Amino acid sequence: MDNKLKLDIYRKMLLSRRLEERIAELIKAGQVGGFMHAGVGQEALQCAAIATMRPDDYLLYAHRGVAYWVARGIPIEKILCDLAGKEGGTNRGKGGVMRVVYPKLGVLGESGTLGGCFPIAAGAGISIKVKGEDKVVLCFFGDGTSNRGTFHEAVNLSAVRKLPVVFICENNGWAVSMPTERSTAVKDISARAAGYNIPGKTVDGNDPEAVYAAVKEAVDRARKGLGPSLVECKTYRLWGHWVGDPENYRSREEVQKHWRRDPLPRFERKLLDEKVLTDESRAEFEAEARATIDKAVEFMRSQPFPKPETALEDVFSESTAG
Amino acid sequence: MDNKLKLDIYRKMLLSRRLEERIAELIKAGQVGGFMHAGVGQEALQCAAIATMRPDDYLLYAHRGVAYWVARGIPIEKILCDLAGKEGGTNRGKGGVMRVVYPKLGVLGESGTLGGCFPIAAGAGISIKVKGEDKVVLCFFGDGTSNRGTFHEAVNLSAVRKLPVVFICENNGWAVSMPTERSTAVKDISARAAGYNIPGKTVDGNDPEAVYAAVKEAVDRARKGLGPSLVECKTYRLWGHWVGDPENYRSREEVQKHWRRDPLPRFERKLLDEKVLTDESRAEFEAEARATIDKAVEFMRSQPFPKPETALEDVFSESTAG
Amino acid sequence: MPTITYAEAIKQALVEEMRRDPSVILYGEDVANFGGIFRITAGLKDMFGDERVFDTPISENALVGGGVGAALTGLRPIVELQFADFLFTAGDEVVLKAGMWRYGHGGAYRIPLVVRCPSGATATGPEHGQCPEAFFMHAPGLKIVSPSNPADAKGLLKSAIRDDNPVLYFEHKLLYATRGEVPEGEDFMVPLGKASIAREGDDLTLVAISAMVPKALKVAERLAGEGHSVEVIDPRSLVPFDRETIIESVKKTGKIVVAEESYKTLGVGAEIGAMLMENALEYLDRPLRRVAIPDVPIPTAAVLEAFVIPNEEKIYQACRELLS
Amino acid sequence: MPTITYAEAIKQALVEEMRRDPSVILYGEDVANFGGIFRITAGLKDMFGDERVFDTPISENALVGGGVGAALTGLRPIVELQFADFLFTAGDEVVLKAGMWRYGHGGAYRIPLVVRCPSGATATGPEHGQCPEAFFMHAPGLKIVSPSNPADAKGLLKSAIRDDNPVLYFEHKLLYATRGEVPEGEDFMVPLGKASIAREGDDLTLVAISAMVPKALKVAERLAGEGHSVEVIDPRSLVPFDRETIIESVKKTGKIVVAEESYKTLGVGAEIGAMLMENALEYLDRPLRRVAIPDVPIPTAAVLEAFVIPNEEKIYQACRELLS
Ligand SMILES: Cc1ncc(C[n+]2csc(CCOP(=O)(O)OP(=O)(O)O)c2C)c(N)n1
Ligand SMILES: Cc1ncc(C[n+]2csc(CCOP(=O)(O)OP(=O)(O)O)c2C)c(N)n1
Ligand SMILES: [Mg+2]
Ligand SMILES: [Mg+2]
Repeated sequence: MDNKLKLDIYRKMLLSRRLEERIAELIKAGQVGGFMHAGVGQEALQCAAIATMRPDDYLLYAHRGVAYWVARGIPIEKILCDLAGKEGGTNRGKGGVMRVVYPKLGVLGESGTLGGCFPIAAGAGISIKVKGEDKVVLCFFGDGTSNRGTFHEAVNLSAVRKLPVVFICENNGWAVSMPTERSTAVKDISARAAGYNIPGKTVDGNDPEAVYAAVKEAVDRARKGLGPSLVECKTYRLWGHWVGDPENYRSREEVQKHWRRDPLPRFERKLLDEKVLTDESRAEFEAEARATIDKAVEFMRSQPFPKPETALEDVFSESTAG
Repeated sequence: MDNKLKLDIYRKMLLSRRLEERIAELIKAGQVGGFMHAGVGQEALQCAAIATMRPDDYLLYAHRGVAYWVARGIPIEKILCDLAGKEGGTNRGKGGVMRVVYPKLGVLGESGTLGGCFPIAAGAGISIKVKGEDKVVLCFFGDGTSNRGTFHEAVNLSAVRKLPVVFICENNGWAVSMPTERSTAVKDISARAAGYNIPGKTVDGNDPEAVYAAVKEAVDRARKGLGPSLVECKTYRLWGHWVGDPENYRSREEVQKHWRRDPLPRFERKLLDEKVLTDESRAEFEAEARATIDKAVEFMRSQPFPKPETALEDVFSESTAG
Repeated sequence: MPTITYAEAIKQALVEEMRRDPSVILYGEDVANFGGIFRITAGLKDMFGDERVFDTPISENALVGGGVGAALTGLRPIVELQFADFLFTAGDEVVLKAGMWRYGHGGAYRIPLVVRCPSGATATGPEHGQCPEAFFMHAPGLKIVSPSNPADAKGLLKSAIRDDNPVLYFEHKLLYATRGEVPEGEDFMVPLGKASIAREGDDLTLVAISAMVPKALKVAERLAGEGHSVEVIDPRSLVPFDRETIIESVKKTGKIVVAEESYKTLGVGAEIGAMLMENALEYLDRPLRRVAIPDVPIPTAAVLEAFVIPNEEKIYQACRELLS
Repeated sequence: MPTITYAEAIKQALVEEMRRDPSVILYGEDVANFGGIFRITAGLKDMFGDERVFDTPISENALVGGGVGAALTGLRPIVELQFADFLFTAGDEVVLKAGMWRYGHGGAYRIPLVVRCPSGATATGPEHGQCPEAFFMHAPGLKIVSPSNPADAKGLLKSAIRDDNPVLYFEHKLLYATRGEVPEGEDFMVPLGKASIAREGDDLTLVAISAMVPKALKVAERLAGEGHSVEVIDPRSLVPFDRETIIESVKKTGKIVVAEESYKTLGVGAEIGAMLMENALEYLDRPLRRVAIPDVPIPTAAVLEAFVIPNEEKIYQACRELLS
């Protein structure tokens, strides 16, 4: 990973973190009504994995966090407008912040039911293969979601048809209040790859370089037509399941322990050590993030709510192939 | 396996084979209207696996063949009445031969949609565990069916809760016209056990002794509260998918090759070699099978069709726990 | 009579029935340690142990299908789905397994299963806010209830748990915090299949379902102020459905409005209209009015959601139209 | 005009549209090598290659959800389910993904997906014989067609394939072998959303769906012999639904019978009744009659199945009742 890429990933991690902190403030202050599953602690893997993508690749992200969108390059004022259910976002108030979409960059959207993304990812893979393209699909999902039947069907279908899909599991130790070891019969979710005869790998999800390397390998493989892979990124959900979660099901000590492994300061330290980052450039990035967010919040505030009657639009497309 | 058990399994294999041959005749002659997926070639594994069961265990069989019922001890005239949609069967004409049911022996029935049995098997396992019983559940399914999402959900649930369920895959090389290697990404379906951290074993499904040993081990494990297992029995579907299948998708040579591995004459030869079976006892078993079937066919013929208006019954139970 | 919330009423029913019958179990995602994402089941694991109350993986097919399997083998499982919308995720298990296993096997088994389905739009979008009762009313073999107040929530849940058939129990999320009097005593039950006349009246029949009932009562009050006597009927149970009570009411009033949070096409109002057209055509002196979601998915933004979800004003307007 | 079967008409539509547009693909269980369990797709793999026509594992969630994904990314997939009943197995993918993905994402994508669903009771029991159209009519975002003859089968399928929205295409298994004239030429299309008046008449409106249409026409013929003039309407497309044609007819006849192979409660007839009660109450001089499955699953034995599935006699009796 070259320095430019390292810095780019770092900047996106930082911007994502600051954006979520701001979103949490806005929600707690009652200034936006949206519903948010924060991804604090998982930005390293999200940003690093997405850094492997070409602009024309497809992305099916999971429900946790803003880093996917930040990493993919969706303007953050749009994310905030979606959160607030305002115009100027990506989905006209229809889907909120859980359905950010961006066709220009292959961001296909989000399934409200967990695991709904797996078959859709396989379907995008079918498209690529039928058209003879060399695009790939990245499909993110949580440890809990790995127990949905759609995982099995879509991974098997992708494997038998050698579809260019990379399945990326974000194993953050929890699914709401359910610890991974009680929901998921296997220690490393990557072990499930054996059931489909595809590569399966577990990496430290808080180490962007390790994630990048593993996902890059899987992406290259897929691009060459060699089929799908499963990459498991071990990480931790540092905040509650949603903003406002009482977290009555896990100990403060456990959470504290994981804060010490927070990927953001860890990567920062590494880049400082490597002299890729300096105290000055770091301060600049912080300032830049804050300025970007301030501006985006302002934009969001200035945007109107959609006209109520637009609720009736977007059910059907009026066009045909005729 | 002692001689008594061997002979018992042999007799049931033989009776099943003869019964299916008779059913095919009845269908081809238009004498019954039922729809039948014949299990010819798979009787060894079905009879041997079911021989491991206690009378109070639960059975969820797959859609292929009569041997499950014969092995479990359901009177064959009832099977024929179900096939013919007559009274005197097990399901009052409601489900035909695809929904043979027998509560007295824990035969829970059949799902019309493939893979519907997996969650039901897990649910029976929950019952056993909640009640603190030491029963087990046997759940049969085909290689094609192993690709349904319900497999994944139910096996994982069974594994995390250590439910006493034995999942038995009948890998017969085909799912209608789809060869296993094109539908299923993995060579040995038992490899999928690794995704749930449970025992997975592949055995020669045409060898009743091997099947018995593997399933017995899994049953014992389950009975002790150690959780589920996956046993894959490699076998072959010697007849078409259904009685009347044009079989335009596979070669005569392939089928011929597998007839040479037909488990019935193979087991017969073995028992003759071992002197467990003699030419005389063999002839007796044949005669007994024919007599039993003749009598059952006669009974079936004598039975009336259900009264049309009984179609309105059996939707809801009128009872309550009141 | 004590006044408790709808959420507390549900919990009371669960506790009483689990105390009464050891074959009643309860499971779902986050129900045990967390106490349910709507906090209905908090404390139950401690009361009944972790075999009878347990958390499961995110596997809705296995949850509902597992409930069928457990019911076939002698338990009375209660499965909590986190959102009623997830019934579709378990479509086969709900419609074909729970609904048809008994019939397909000639009545050999009973299926005393309850699936608890939190319903209703709360600005969480198309897949977390539906009231999908009408889909499942079309499916033979399923009973369906939708209580609108704490007493019915408790009484119907107790009946559902004791019923030997699969029951989809829809609990509206916006009703959880509403309060009402609930009779004391473990014997208090509300039978499935009996509508309640929430308010008597002579000029117009207003059938309202679930969270529409409190709204309908306010509309009736308002119309009373304008000199109109509105009868509010709460079917409570959608399968079995108490057609008689509605028919009798319409024979008296000649006018019918149905308010529901379903999609309009083939919502509950469609069946009510059709069965009135079959049974009471000569009594109907004004057209049917259905107040429902105008056949669009439920949008997330509050301002859009408010446009599609029936509210008091829309119900009032529909009634006014018929009364003028 | 050439006379071909309904099955051939479906195949013609598939071949023509796949020739016309390379983005049309077709997949499902046993469709390629075997040619489909109802033999509709025999030969297509050889014509279009094994990327555009392929066999899949038994994975209905992945098939339908995959269709959504392929449609989002520029293809026009046609997914064959072996039986319409398996729509429930893919409940989430059908209702929440195909039906709502576009809306939930603010119209950012189009979903030109066709799901082919062989429907109808053929003595194969509760899970292989349903006509489940009505379930999905309640779901916003899905178009639904149910052709009753070869010409419509072809023309509607071509329209469905070219439509930029998800369409559930119900092909009735008992119609496959029926013959009819089908206009030649690749331009022959039947628009979605336009009912057909299969026979004109003045005394009674008989709406019939799918395999009920030929039966309804025979009933109309028989009643003509008895001096009654029956108008038979075939909606063909259930979403969008041509209400106007039915309303106009009822304004003329004042009587309505609906014949369908759905379950009665909240079957298509419920919506027709309700919308007439909204729009044409003053013209209705007799009660609604719905000829449908009496809210039980479909039994397997032929003698039982015949008792619950609507037939000519039942349709005739319903009409007679209104005409007397
Ligand atoms: C089919 C389905 N079941 C349940 C839910 C509710 N739900 C939303 S997030 C969540 C936990 C997901 O856990 P995991 O996959 O590990 O992701 P994480 O939240 O840890 O990022 C649950 C149960 C849902 N949205 N869809
Ligand atoms: C959900 C579902 N999909 C498809 C079918 C139709 N179908 C019945 S049997 C069968 C093949 C099953 O293959 P396999 O599981 O290998 O069992 P086998 O027939 O080889 O014994 C298919 C596709 C079905 N009944 N249910
Ligand atoms: Mg997680
Ligand atoms: Mg097979």
